[in-house]
Amino acid sequence: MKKVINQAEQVVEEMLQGVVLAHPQYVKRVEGFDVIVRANAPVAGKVALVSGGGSGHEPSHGGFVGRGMLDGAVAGAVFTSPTPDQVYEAVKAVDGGKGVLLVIKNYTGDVMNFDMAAEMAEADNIQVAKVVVNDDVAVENSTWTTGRRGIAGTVFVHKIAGAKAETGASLEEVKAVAEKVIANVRSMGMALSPCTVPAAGKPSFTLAEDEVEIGMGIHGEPGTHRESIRSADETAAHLLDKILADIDFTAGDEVAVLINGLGATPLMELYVVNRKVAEILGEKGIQIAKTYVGNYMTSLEMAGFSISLLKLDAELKELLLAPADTPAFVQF
Amino acid sequence: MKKVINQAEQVVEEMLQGVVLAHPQYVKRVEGFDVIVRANAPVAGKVALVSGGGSGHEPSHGGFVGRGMLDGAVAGAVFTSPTPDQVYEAVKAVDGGKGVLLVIKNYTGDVMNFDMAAEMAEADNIQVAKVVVNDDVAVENSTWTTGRRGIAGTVFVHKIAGAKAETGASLEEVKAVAEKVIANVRSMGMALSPCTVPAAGKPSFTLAEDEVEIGMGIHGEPGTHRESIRSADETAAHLLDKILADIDFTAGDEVAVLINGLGATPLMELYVVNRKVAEILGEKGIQIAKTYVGNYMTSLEMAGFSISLLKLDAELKELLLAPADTPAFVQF
Amino acid sequence: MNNPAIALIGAVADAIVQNKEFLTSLDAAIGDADHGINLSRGAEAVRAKAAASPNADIGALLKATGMTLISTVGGASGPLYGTAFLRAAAPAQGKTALDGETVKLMLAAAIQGIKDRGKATRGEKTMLDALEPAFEAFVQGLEAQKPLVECLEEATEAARQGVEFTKTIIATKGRASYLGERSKGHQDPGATSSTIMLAAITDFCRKAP
Amino acid sequence: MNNPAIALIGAVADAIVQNKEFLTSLDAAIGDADHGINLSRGAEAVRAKAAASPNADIGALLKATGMTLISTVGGASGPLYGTAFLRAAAPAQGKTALDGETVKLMLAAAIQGIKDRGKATRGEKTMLDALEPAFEAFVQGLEAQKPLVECLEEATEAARQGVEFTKTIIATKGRASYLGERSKGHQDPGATSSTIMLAAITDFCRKAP
Ligand SMILES: Nc1ncnc2c1ncn2[C@@H]1O[C@H](COP(=O)(O)OP(=O)(O)O)[C@@H](O)[C@H]1O
Ligand SMILES: Nc1ncnc2c1ncn2[C@@H]1O[C@H](COP(=O)(O)OP(=O)(O)O)[C@@H](O)[C@H]1O
Ligand SMILES: [Mg+2]
Ligand SMILES: [Mg+2]
Ligand SMILES: [Mg+2]
Ligand SMILES: [Mg+2]
Repeated sequence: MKKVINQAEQVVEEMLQGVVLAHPQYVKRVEGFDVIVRANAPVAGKVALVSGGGSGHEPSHGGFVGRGMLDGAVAGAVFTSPTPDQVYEAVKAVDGGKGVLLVIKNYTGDVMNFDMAAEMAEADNIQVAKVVVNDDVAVENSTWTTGRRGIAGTVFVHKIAGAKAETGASLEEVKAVAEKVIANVRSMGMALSPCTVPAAGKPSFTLAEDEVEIGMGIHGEPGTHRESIRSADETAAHLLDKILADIDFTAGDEVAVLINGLGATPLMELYVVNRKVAEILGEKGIQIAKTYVGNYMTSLEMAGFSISLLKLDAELKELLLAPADTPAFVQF
Repeated sequence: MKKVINQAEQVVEEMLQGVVLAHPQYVKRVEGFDVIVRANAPVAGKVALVSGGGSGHEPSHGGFVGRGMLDGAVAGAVFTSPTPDQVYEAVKAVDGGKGVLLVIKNYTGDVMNFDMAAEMAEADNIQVAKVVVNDDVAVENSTWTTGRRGIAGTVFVHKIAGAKAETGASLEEVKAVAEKVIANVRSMGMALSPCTVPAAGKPSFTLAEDEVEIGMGIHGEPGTHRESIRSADETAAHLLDKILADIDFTAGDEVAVLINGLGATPLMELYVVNRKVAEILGEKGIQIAKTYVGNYMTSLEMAGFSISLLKLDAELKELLLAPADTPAFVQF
Repeated sequence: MNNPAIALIGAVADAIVQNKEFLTSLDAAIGDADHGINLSRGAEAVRAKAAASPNADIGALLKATGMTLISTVGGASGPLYGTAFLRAAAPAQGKTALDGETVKLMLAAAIQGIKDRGKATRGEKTMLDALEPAFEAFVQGLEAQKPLVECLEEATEAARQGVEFTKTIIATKGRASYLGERSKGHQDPGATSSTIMLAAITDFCRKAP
Repeated sequence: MNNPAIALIGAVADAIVQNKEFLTSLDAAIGDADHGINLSRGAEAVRAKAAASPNADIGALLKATGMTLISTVGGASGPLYGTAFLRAAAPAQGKTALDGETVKLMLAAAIQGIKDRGKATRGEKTMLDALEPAFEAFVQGLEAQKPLVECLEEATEAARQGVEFTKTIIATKGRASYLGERSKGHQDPGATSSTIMLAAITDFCRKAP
């Protein structure tokens, strides 16, 4: 394992310190907890958004704490859902009296830990609502699974629900728009190389020099299958096909696109992917309202990427294009 | 070589297409050339900034084309300075009548190619000025070398000279502030792993599992020496020492910090580095006015990072904090 | 530190920490490579907590253990094992020694806690595939009036077989469920850690004076 | 395609393309691993350009070659070799065949062009360390009234020795200069490509009818 770290056990703590030192105008620490909240939290008269999950997905989620997105982010151990007490502290720190929306990615651990935190907060008479993001089409949504995973599409939930909260909307309204995003966002990823959890010290899997993992999750979990590496165009088309087959996108629809890097894939390659994605959408007459390309939901130093597509209506579009000002997502 | 590309020869072309498809509100292509300019170029009544260099450093430089930073960016082949005719086209496309500043990184090839382009543009009666960025303290600035390399500190030149140009300043004034940045910015980097130029198909060097390269450049060029990997804190302290020894930073000085990822290093690790950098600067009484952490000047999928420090005066600070709106650098 | 319950907690913690890499490697195959790391973090915290507040009341000790697991382990196993210990605490409330009948109630409560929290049933490739057979074997032993240690030994053996069984099935709960068919052939990390804990308890009781 | 000058350009281009990986690997050691890639891209472009506009005027052909190199190679070697060919074009202006004296003028002009553009002198571990000794050997041969092919052979041999010499010195110009002491022991990619081109020219002339 070759990493720029001190002790593996300290990496989350030291990262959080580094984040707060870098961005004091945006965020502050809830002392004693692995929780980062807006510098001016709690914001009175606004529904607050809290997200989080295991660490290792940076800039998710701490990088999205700021005006127009999250109010708080909870950092678990690397790839491990944070514990309920941590989430509970975040909720307490950001509640401005209008309630708190928890944005949860659909993993058994996250769902259980956030649920327990919600119970704790409700016992304090804090209004809490929850949404569970499950955008990954790689995983079949059949009755025998725990449902789809939540991956990079989560960033659209943060952005849009965050913008809605900024308008002064109620908790129910913010939750409703978050659910609308979840209903309309689909993602799928692939990996070229594994990543190494610092405390584990070695990669969680290996791939041959010509092999890639299709349907890769964001925690080093194996994907749906392995195959020989194909061209960027073929790979992009394959992932996009799966996404387009899952949800009804038709000519004239407007979408937002996110080409998300998993960590080690150069922006150059992400743009090569975007070229093909835009071409295919163009052929189908699907309008692209906005494209994001970059590392938004990573998996440590994994090489690979995911494509997310969000179908927009007038409300989603307006909220997506609204300003945001956070360490990792700034938009005029 | 495992990359998300089609043909190695097409990667720059396809990337540029992907960039323009992703960010039509920011940039457009100069047809027939590997040149990206602002969507509204040329901007009348404003000095224009053109930068560029070999590709593979994304988001440098195309990602910084937009309001408050560059007007045009020229993309050479991967790690290869662009040719004079390409730079010349960029200059012609962005000149709004107030002249064009070329921001060049100090490499023999870049300097020669941009010089030739300047000669071509001057023959067309376009006012051209040039600055050469040489922030890398790893390379001794003795008489027997071509001087220091230009690395991540270049981003500060784009930001600050770009902000100055936006004020309506003259070409001389914009050049002067760019030179002030260059006089006050110092950087140094290190690498944990090599990168692979697509057309070469294999890494340009190898490092043992416990070995790192100190003083690494951004083109896979070897650094000053190799050593056993040390802790993040020791490494950060070592690089920062070199920087602080080179330029006179004293207690009370204000600086901007850039912790720049070379491509494959997770944001988590960059923040761990920032923590130590902020700690050391704090001990020395050096004030941090602004910190940037992320991939600004990369080297394909190389793992590693660089630290840049810019000493600020009132003018530099104001211009640094001024708004910018580009694909990869947005600031309110 | 003469409290045997605390010594038992320590023995279980030791077993988890010793198997940290093994459990993590199992999780690497069909999960996210953190199960051993998560549980070891919890085990260290539980050991420290138990040592700091020696409590003769086994129920109180188990409650503290459950709370500590919930606040230090994270992931799926944190709330599950945490809930299990919290629930097991109730029948042990106020007790300083345990008999077979109480242990049976505790095991039943723990398993029900895991089911309530995780919404899984036996056969979904989770810790339940070790714990439910173990519970059944334990109850059979009790009914046959075997000594407690023997009941525990049979429970552990049943748990081991449960782990073997998890190799033959597809996961339909937890992170491994995303793998579908590919989860076959691998043993479940949580079933394995449950078995390791049971074995440690059994071992401790066997050696107990 | 009966124009021998075009055939010569083709032969030089072939030599470059054949050595693409070799030159790139030399550049990987002390530069940025693109020298062979850069020159091959230029060589292909030059070949296409020459084939498209067969021109009996050697000066015009060399000028087109220089322009093409400048606009396709990039890096340090693009402007340097491009300038060299542009400068070599002048003495060959209007000519359809070359004598030794003209070749001498062309070589001198090319070398001066590289010096003007790159501000390097001999001994700095650049292409000049091959080209200047080559030029001197060529002139000696000419003065000794040796046939052109023999002069070229001696020039190529001197260039080869120049390449060997580059292994013994520290680079003080170009990207390798950042390496300081570490550049020692490696041969300069540009000196090597210059030698490869000279060798190809020599070979071509030796085989020419
Ligand atoms: N719904 C569930 N019910 C019971 N056990 C579960 C459930 N989901 C997961 N598990 C258990 O948790 C184990 C994984 O724990 P761990 O790796 O610590 O959590 P995570 O999956 O969040 O990384 C699995 O091997 C399985 O035994
Ligand atoms: N100032 C200079 N004068 C003469 N030759 C030079 C100079 N700088 C570099 N070179 C030559 O250029 C070669 C490198 O070319 P190339 O790899 O194509 O360019 P780059 O260094 O820009 O990647 C070196 O090996 C050296 O021979
Ligand atoms: Mg986990
Ligand atoms: Mg180069
Ligand atoms: Mg796990
Ligand atoms: Mg080179």
